[in-house]
Amino acid sequence: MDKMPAWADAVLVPLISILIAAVLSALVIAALGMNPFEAFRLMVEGALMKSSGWGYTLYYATNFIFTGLAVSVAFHAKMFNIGGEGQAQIGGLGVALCCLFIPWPHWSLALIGATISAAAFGALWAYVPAILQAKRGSHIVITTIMFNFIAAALINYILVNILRPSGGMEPATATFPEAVHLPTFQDMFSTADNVLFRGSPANITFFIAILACIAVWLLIWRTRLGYEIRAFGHSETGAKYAGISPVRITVISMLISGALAGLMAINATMGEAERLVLNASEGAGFIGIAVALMGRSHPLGVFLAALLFGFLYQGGAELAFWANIPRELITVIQALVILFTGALDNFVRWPLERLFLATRKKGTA
Amino acid sequence: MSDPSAIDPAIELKGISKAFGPVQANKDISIRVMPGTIHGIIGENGAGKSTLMSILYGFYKADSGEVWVNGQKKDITDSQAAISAGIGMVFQHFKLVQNFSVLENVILGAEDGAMLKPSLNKARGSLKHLAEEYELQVDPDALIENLSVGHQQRVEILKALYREADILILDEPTGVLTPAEADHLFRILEGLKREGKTIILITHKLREIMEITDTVSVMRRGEMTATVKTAETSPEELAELMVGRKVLLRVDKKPAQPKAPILEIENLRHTDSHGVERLKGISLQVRAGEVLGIAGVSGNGQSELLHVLGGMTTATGTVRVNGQEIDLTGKHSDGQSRRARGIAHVPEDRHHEGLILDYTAWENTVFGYHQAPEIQSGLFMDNAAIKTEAQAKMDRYDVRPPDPNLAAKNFSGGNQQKIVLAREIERDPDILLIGQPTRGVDIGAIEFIHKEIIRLRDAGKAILLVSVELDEILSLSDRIAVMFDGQIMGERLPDETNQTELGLLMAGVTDTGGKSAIAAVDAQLHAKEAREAAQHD
Amino acid sequence: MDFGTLIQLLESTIRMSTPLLLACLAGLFSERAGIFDIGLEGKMLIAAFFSAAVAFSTGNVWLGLLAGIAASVVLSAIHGLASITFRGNQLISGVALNFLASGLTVLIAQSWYSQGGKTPTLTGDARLGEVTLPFADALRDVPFIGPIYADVISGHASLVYVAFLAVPLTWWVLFRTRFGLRLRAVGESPEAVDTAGISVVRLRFTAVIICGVLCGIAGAYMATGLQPFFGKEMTAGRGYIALAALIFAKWRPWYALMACLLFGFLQALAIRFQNFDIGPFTVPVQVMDALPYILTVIILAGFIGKAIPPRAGGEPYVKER
Amino acid sequence: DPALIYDLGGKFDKSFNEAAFNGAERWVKETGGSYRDIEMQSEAQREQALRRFAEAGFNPVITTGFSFAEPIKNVASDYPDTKFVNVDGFLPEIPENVSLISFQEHQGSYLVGVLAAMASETGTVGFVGGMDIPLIRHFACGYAQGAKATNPDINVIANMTGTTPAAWNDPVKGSELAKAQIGQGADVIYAAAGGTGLGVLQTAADEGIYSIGVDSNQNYLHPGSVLTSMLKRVDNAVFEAMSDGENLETGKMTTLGLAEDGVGYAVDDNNADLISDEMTAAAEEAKQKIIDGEIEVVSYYENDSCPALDF
Ligand SMILES: Nc1ncnc2c1ncn2[C@@H]1O[C@H](COP(=O)(O)OP(=O)(O)OP(=O)(O)O)[C@@H](O)[C@H]1O
Ligand SMILES: Nc1ncnc2c1ncn2[C@@H]1O[C@H](COP(=O)(O)OP(=O)(O)OP(=O)(O)O)[C@@H](O)[C@H]1O
Ligand SMILES: [Mg+2]
Ligand SMILES: [Mg+2]
Repeated sequence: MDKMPAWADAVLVPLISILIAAVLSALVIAALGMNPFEAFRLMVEGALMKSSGWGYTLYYATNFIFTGLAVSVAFHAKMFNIGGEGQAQIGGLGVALCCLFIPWPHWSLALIGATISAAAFGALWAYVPAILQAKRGSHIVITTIMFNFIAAALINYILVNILRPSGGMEPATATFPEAVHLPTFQDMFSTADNVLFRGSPANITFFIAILACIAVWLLIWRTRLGYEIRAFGHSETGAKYAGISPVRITVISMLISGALAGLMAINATMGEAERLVLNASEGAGFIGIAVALMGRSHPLGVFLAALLFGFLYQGGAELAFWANIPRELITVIQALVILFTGALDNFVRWPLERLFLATRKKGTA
Repeated sequence: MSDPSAIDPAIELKGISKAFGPVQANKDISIRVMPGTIHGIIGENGAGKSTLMSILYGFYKADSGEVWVNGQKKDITDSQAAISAGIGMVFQHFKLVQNFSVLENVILGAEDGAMLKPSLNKARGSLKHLAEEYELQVDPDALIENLSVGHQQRVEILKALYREADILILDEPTGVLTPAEADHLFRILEGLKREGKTIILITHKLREIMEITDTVSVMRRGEMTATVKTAETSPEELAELMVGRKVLLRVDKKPAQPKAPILEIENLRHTDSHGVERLKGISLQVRAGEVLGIAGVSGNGQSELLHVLGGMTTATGTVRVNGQEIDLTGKHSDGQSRRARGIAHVPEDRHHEGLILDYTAWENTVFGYHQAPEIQSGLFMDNAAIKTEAQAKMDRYDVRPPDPNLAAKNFSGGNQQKIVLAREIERDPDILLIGQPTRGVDIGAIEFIHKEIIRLRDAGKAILLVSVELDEILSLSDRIAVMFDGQIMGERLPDETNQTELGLLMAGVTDTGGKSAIAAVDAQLHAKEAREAAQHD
Repeated sequence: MDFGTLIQLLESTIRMSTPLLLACLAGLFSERAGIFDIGLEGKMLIAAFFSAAVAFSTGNVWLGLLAGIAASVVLSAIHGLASITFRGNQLISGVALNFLASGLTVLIAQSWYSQGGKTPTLTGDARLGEVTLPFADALRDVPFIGPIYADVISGHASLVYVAFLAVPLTWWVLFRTRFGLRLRAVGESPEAVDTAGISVVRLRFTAVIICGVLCGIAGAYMATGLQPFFGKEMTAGRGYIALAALIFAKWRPWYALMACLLFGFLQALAIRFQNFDIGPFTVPVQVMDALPYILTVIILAGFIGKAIPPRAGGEPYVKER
Repeated sequence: DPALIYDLGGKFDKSFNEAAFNGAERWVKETGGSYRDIEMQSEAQREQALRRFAEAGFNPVITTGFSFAEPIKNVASDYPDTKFVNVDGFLPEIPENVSLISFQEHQGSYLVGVLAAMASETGTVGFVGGMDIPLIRHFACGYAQGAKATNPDINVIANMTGTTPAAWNDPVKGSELAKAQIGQGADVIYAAAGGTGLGVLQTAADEGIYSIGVDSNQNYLHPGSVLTSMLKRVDNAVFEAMSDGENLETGKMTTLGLAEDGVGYAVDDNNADLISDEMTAAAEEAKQKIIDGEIEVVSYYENDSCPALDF
């Protein structure tokens, strides 16, 4: 039935799409009076040619993996969770409370505690929209958008009025105690005479993110629950026929989604900032949408798309360091990548399909 | 072409080919349809009938070939071109806007001018006219979603007639109709034919072909294998042309050996989300080793009955399975609990209920049973085992193509139905609920499905069969209960009743108590009323 | 609350509602035709920039408006290309276009004006003036009705009236014209439209372009009417609120008016009553700030019930796979 | 060469980042030197930027915004030869190669509060902040103290724009807030809200009342309507740090208040007519008294509350 080999669809199409996005980006860069090749070299060198560059790329990727997985799981149940942003911020609150008020003896225990706490807080923030959708039919897209705003207000209130150390200038919690410091890649992979990942924020959370990918993959494609989530996502009446409760699946998949978004805070809040700041999610919730869509809601796809966006973030930063470009250029490049790999993929796929079909016809004739 | 007759064919297709990617749906097809005739097209599921007609209607574009209409070559690039060539089509899956009124659907694309008002007024007038002329009554202001399928189909026909079609294509028009509705449709088609219109009719039902068509073409695997005059052929010959082997057209079964009642239903009541009571105190028994057929015009509560028994919705009353009461409202009133109690359910709507169309065939073979312990390994589902089992089931049920990794949506209707049946029957249930088992399914598959149902019966299972096909009810059931307006109007034995009497009961005419002692004349009279009553459902 | 405050509140409501309303109606056209659009924000933003930029350089706000509309329509066309022609994912396309607008506006503004993503301030004819309705001044002193007419209804920028007139117009187009019938049909059942001999692609493109025009007006109103300049990210999430309003309104024009007025009113209310005291408590500003969103959720959960989108929405029309 | 790192608000935030940029540009103009700068896009980039510039040999590395204090603390010891400067930040212990510069914004705000109270005819003055964060309360608090010291009966309305970063870039909402305050009688409004403040100033100009700009001199934006601007001379601080170059004194915290001309109010051709001699006299007197310690302007940070305003 296939019109072209699976590998071409999985590899060739995104590659060509990225290439087109890159060419257009190059035009924009050239229009700004810069040499695009030089810019590209800076990005690749800064993001991929040094361990510290990887340290940043993977740090960002970790955030996007979590939010991307969050959006994916909800997608499988045919819900559009735009609330990753708010869920991640509330997850950050969970991390902060857990790290500040429990005297952890060791980071490993703290990590477990914070993981549970972040997931629970994120899930909680998804629970209300979920239950309203399930029981009242309130459209999840609106309620999650609204909950992003409400989360921002809540965190703002808590940071300004409650958790801010007295006299502190910043709307942020106190720095977490040393005991909950998570090992960074530098801590983990450097030797005495060879410092790797110097100063970069990638930390052990990256492995949690990979575990999360595997867990989500197992959940969605290997468990009964995943089977039910996907079935519900494809057909609500079908789910009912099979004895799958729509309320239960709606709520559970949103809880999982919210928990995954909340987990992002382990990386950003516990791993990097080591305190809770305002707007700790920094738009990763929204990037997660693009990541999930580009990754076709498959954990492997999400992982790769998150890497791509990690690269764009870090490469963009490098570009900004050495080329003096406005940061909005990075936004434009991201936009082009999302557009071509995510929305205009058939622009590439169709001609390719025709090509393959033509060669196959020739082959059989 | 060496046809000496002076008149040009209404439709002549020459060498039509069409491929969907690697699938060759139509291969070099040529066909001539003479004006003022009814021309039947038959063929197995997936033979390419719908594709060919869609090309004629400009919905798909042929890869090669020519279309001639009334002796002139036409370039049918889109449906607009087909419409102006005087072609109208009633698709198998209606192309209606569900939340539009009948009137709006009729004028869509055939408006006069930019304002709606005048078009609507004009259409209201001509609709009235058409309705009188062809017995096509529908309420012009009703919303499509509130109409029965039969009425929706009338709207489709009206759409074509409103566009002054001379050539009308109907793709499986009777698949979803009740016998009364089907009869009515054929009267309409006869009427249209008398008016000089040309009709192309796709159907799986040989009885219909024999009854109404003048000529018939047979398709197999994308090719046109034969075109014959209906008067010069027989159902058996057609079936063989179609499937490529001899087909048994009648169900071959031994008398039932019913044992103890397995399913006992008492005073079952169900009220839907709009507050309408759809089941008004149903009481029934199904015994081991028998098929209880439920006849009825669709919309009289049969679907709700299946839904309640299958655990898709709640109800009040008592239902006992093997003597034990089951939960009708509480936590254990869902489909999974029903399956645990040995109730299998082949739903009426395979697209929306019985299958997840986007799931692969193997995933669908455990749909509803996915919680079963024997297909788990630890925390996970044992996909390898499920796949192996699926392959075996597909081979046993002759599902084509026998590829468990193919998505369900890529199978034809008959094969989809086989997947559902395989799943439900192979679980070895005590009770099988089965709704519209052969809707839209080709003859070869029907034969198979009927055999399976009887095999299950003979294995001592209780079978509750809901079908709008009286033929099917009569040939499969050991007992027949007739539903009307949420109630059981009466029970009959198939040998002691006939279509007329059943039709009477289906129309809500009170149980006369007699076996089949109604005078023939009387029955005829009532049957006519029954049909009319059915039309108002 | 005294009468004067109420008048101000209502006046403010109208101003805050207008961009929402235009964007909401824009979304309505697009989504009624089956094309989901979360790119309302980006279209408003790019329109805001180009309207301000062109109004500044030509000194004519109407040319600015046209430029804003043109820019917004270009994004619409890209959205159409991606989601209609190439049957791409409509959500991704919308997200991408939001990013694109957000980045491009500042990049261009910076390279043209070097004011950090801001355009110069518009003056005189480059700025959208206020319209005083007939007799507004004469009637002002009539009790009750006077202030309502003179202050709440009169005295807004012309595009405000355009927005409010767009509501009945949208209703009329949608429910009284052939185009509207087809538009609604294509969002419900594109195959019905196709088999009726109407081009799905053309119809959907038209809808998407109308969406672009309305978003263009919304953006232009923000950058030439509400403010006489463009500032980076100045739409500040209004496109998403408009989307919420659209769902809230169940994709109907009059309901859209109500939803946008409600959102506008809640925002105006929150602005006017920050930090207000109830007995011993001071309600923190954050609560007031979040109030419109909290109330939206409550209303949605309590009164609106299930909103059913156009049936074919979000899915590209594919007949041959 | 020196390097300059702007906080998340971005180079052109119409606030202190922009002031820093202006200072750097002035330095370039006057000395012909060159510098490199970067805008932060995320929290994680702070440390990265510090390290990259230090590694590349830039010196001093100047940062704006209190959020850089922590990262500087973390990296400073790794680059002993690099001098780090942070504007607005606070550290309990200051590493040897770090210089912190803080501004007494409350003092400057006090003075514009004095001017506002005198210019007001209605007895009501307004304040529009961006996001509700302590820094902005700090501004508001000084302002309210100045206004109330001048006119004890004065009514100070303080509003914040929002709770998301969009609060800094929403001139439309700034404009509505201004209108609301005008509706409540305000005839002078002080805006400390980045891009949102532009909407406040615009509306004040349109409605014929006074506004007060912030951080850099915004008087030119609407001559005759912007009463004055509360100056926070980040530009000077950056200019000087760049001029000192490698000779920059470090290991200490510099506090720039009225005495050091670190903060103040702007008078130029655009607003000369608006500030009467009487007002100048009052402001100058207050300034002197603050410098002399006769007036103590309470900082919001001191005990997280404001004597003159409810938050
Ligand atoms: N839109 C389509 N895209 C791809 N393949 C298609 C499409 N429509 C039909 N096909 C394929 O073309 C072949 C012919 O299908 P068609 O619908 O014409 O069969 P049919 O004779 O009408 O079957 P049925 O009796 O089930 O209605 C099938 O193999 C089918 O899978
Ligand atoms: N868009 C499509 N893509 C792929 N296959 C298709 C498509 N449309 C139809 N088919 C295939 O064409 C064949 C016939 O399709 P059709 O729509 O006539 O349904 P059907 O098989 O008759 O089912 P039913 O009668 O239950 O509605 C099936 O194999 C179906 O899977
Ligand atoms: Mg067919
Ligand atoms: Mg069929």
